[in-house]
Amino acid sequence: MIFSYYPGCTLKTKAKELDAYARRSAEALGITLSELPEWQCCGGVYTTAEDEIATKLSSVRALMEAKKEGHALVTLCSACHNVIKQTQYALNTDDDMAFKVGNYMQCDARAEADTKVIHYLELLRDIVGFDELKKNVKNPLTGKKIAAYYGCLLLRPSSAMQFDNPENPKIMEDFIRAIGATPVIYPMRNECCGGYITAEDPAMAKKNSTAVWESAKDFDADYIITACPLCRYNLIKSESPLPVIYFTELLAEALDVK
Amino acid sequence: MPISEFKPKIVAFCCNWCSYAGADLAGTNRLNYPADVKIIRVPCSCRVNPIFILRAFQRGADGVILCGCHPGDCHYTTGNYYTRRRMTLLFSMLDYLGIEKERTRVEWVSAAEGAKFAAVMQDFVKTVTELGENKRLEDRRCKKP
Amino acid sequence: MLTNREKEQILISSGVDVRKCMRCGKCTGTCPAYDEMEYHPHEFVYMVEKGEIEKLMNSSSIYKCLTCFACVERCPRGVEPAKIIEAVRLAVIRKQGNNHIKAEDIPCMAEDDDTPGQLVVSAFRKYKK
Amino acid sequence: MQKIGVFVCHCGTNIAGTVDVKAVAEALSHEPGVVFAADYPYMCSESGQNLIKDAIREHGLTGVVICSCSPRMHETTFRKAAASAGLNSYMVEIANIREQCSWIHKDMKTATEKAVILGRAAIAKVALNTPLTASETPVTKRALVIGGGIAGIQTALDIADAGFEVDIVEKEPTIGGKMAQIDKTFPTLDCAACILTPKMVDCAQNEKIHIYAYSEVESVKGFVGNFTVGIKKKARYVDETKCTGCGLCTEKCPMKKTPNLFNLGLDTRSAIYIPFAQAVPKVATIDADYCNMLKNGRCGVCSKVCTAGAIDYHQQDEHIEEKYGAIVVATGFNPIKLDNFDEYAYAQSPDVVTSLELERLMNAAGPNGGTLLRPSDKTHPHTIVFVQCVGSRDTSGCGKPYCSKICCMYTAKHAMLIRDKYPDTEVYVFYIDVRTPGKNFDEFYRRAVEEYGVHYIKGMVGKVMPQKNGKLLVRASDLLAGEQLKIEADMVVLAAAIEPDKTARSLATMLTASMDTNDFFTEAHPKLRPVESPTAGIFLSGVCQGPKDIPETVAQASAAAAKVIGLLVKDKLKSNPCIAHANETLCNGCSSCERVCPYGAITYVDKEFRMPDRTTKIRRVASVNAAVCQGCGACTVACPSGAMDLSGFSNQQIMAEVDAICR
Repeated sequence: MIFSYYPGCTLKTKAKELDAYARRSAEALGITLSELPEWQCCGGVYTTAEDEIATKLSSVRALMEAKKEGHALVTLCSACHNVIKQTQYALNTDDDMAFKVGNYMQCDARAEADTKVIHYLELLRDIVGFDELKKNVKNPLTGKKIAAYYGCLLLRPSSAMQFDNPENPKIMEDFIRAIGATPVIYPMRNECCGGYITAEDPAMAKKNSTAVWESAKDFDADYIITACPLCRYNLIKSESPLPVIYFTELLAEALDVK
Repeated sequence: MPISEFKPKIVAFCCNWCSYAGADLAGTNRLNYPADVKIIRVPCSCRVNPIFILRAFQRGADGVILCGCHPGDCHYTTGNYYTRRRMTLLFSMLDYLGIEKERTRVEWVSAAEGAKFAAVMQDFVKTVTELGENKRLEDRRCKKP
Repeated sequence: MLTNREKEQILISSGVDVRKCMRCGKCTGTCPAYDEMEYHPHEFVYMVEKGEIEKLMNSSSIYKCLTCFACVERCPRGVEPAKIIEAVRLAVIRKQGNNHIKAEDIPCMAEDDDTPGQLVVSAFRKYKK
Repeated sequence: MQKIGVFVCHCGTNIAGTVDVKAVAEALSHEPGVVFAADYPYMCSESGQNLIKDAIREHGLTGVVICSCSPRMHETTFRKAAASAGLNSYMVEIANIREQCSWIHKDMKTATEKAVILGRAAIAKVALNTPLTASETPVTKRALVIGGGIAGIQTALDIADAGFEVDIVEKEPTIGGKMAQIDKTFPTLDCAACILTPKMVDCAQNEKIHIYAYSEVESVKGFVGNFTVGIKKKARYVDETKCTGCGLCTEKCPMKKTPNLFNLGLDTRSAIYIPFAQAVPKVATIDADYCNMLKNGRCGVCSKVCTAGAIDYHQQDEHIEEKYGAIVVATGFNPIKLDNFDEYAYAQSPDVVTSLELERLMNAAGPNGGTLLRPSDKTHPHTIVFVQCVGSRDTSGCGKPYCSKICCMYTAKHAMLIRDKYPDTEVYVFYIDVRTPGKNFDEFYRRAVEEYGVHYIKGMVGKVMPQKNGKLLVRASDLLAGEQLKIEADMVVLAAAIEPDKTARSLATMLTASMDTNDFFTEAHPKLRPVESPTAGIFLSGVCQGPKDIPETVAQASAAAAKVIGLLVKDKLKSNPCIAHANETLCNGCSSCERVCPYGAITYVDKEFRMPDRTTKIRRVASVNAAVCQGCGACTVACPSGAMDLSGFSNQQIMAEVDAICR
């Protein structure tokens, strides 16, 4: 099966491993990720203002590009996924936005950007299926206690993201089970790491991130996994005693393609 | 005909439960409104068939006003909602025919709103008087020489 | 002098109906930036409704919102306080010379080898026009 | 040939002061069909009425027009007078020349002219009047109450007290409803069972009341006074007539791991069970989902131990049909499911409970025998946080837009009871508004604060976080102090919104009773007819109509009973004859009228018509149920073929009035 793939800027630089493991694992699972021939940075964060149009256009272009390719669009970085999903949601629900974006792009933006967007985790859940994934695991991570860290970007706002239950998600836990490990459920898993605030107020980001890993540590996790380079960065910067790794690394390990 | 002499013919349909009682209250309180208004009692504003209004215009009425209970207060629960939808359609059709929008009106008057009833009628008569005689839909065969 | 125009601009820009707020404070109850904020999410909503925009614009609170959408997700009235905060911040940084972060501030972070590109672009987008 | 009489009233000087009554009578006497015209100082007086009666007899009048005060004043008077003189009372029309003419105009000439026109309109209308007679239908003197909670019980008891037969249909194995699950009641704190169970016993012992427990309404046909209702008695695998309720079977049943639904799944019971000690009827029921005998034919213990031989594993659902004159809906409520509120960790932690669960946890017959213990580790809770408005007043789509009304008071009750029994337990209540309208209600809430030291905090809980140490970290805002609070609690109690029972919607369809968007039944009039549904013969009792507490529910239940009694005491129902009727030759069976009818009065029948070529053809035509139609006339306008018309306000009559006014 072929999917269009939007890696995003960070996956090309500081989070190469997130990308590399994802590609190798997808191959092992019989999925072809075909990187969009041209893509621009999503902007890192969605501007919620309804009178901000230009900042949303790179996502619209990615959506239109994928529509031309004719495949659903797979994203991996939480931030890219969030920005693209929210942009698409705004296009679909806000007529004014659709009109203005259409003027910029000189096309019927709503119709030409209606590509289905799925996150790599959703690909594993809905296309591959966790049962099928389990069958493909060659190197089950039995006995590992893993804390899934969702952060905010994958889950919220749930109206746009439609990813999982925003207050009690289970997709990453199911993933952890599928690769043979034990999920650790802790209350801070869907709270914010501090995100971009680290550029403005590093102490505040550190406080937020510390609360996350402390909660995971309380519940005896061995690792924290995440899908977001910024979450990982913040958690490591806040001196998390638990290793913080991308979920694709564990996936690759379990599939024995690391 | 000079405007000062012109006496419009106004037909007012009033629902039995709210607006007719409101009109009675206007009377009880001796609140004056022009004698050009003649009231026809109907059980509910939703009893008023658009044909009645067309008929009135055809027979030379200069204005038709329809009064019912306030939305949510209808004696028959939903009657005035039907009225509201039907009249929206009828009025846009009348507008298309060239009957001025101001010649028709829907008002919600409760049984306690005698003052409102009188005020509404005064205002409506004034509006219609300013518009002058209705000629567009009048059936001249019905007209007395 | 405060004008209604500023309030209107914020309402248009955010697309939020502040009148829907029933003052329960649930947004503020879980705001992860609470301690760092002078004005909190519910106050943003209330003060915008009252038209007290200037106080908000002069407060550092507008740079502390993490846009984590916890308040948006949990609001029982669908008010979306995060969008109001963003709209107030935009009203400030859109004015000339009001960029909160300057490009020259960023290289100092680049010394840190691990800084993801995502952080740099996000910070630019949030704090700079 | 029409013979119309016109009678102009002076009303002392009320009319005659501004209207030249003699000129009016004179002018109207020349109208077509008018054979008699007279004026009189007081038409409504004895002698005035005699004038009318005499004229009817003397001139053989076929129609009467009275120019007088508003018909809302004396229409009935004049109709009675006409009837006593042998004229159909619906052949009388009133021209309102007082309220709508003499009282509002000062100029004699204008007022007289207007009075003449109003008189003409009335004459034009009366010429087209047809004699109408109110139809009569017999009344089945038996009532049905759907739902056996406190609302249904009270309604049934009151109806039975008045001497009428009444049946209760309850879908659970016992009557009692939600009140049976409640521990104490506000604002007096008396035990719910102590005041409810005697009423339940009264129901069981009253010979006028028949209880169909573990039964559901399947179908409703007919109309006011004459309903035919299909009832399904679900198989309980126990012969009700033989079971003595000794409870031996429940002790011996090996399937002890069945969730106890009466305790909301907080503990377990056996597969054969009696919901609670005071159940009415006190009969055992087998839970087919858990019974080994019913599932795989292995066990049969209960049958062996039952000395009465009541166990019947082959029992089938029984379908019965009964006739009723009136139906009372008392289907009640349930707390909403909390799937959309996972921020409160209800699904993650057993120590986060709903208020109804707390009632069971505190009840002496509950899972802990009345000692309040944390469900997770059965330890004594030292800090309890109450969260108000969980799903109430929620327009985000997760909950309900309305206020559930009862939560403020029961939370004050819970807080007070806990502080009273366990003074070492700190209680926090997070509220948005405390709403306590009701007799002694605000005093009750203030007592919780002032005497019992409950901490009321204005603000909302944002998130409940289960900690490793078993505590629940509650993050909330304190709006008045301007603080974000973090409280380590042992238990969190959620005041979940209430919603109408799920069965209500299908029932409303069967009854053609209307519902609002939240599935509460709509009342016939929000102020003046609060216990009647717009559908004649259907009455509303309790929370099925809107959130309410026990005192209000009981009040409404008795009010509904009074309405039912008022209906059942009549031998025959006389209905307003000014109702819709379909011209069957014009009707094309399109259903437009059926869709607008707020009362469900229109049905369709297949009728045989003779065609011009002497063949017959069967067509579907509208038929108006005279007992149900209220005569609003919505259908007459909706009908595209003009087949629907309204007696007393026919198209012809109204157009004649229009013509007369515009002449």
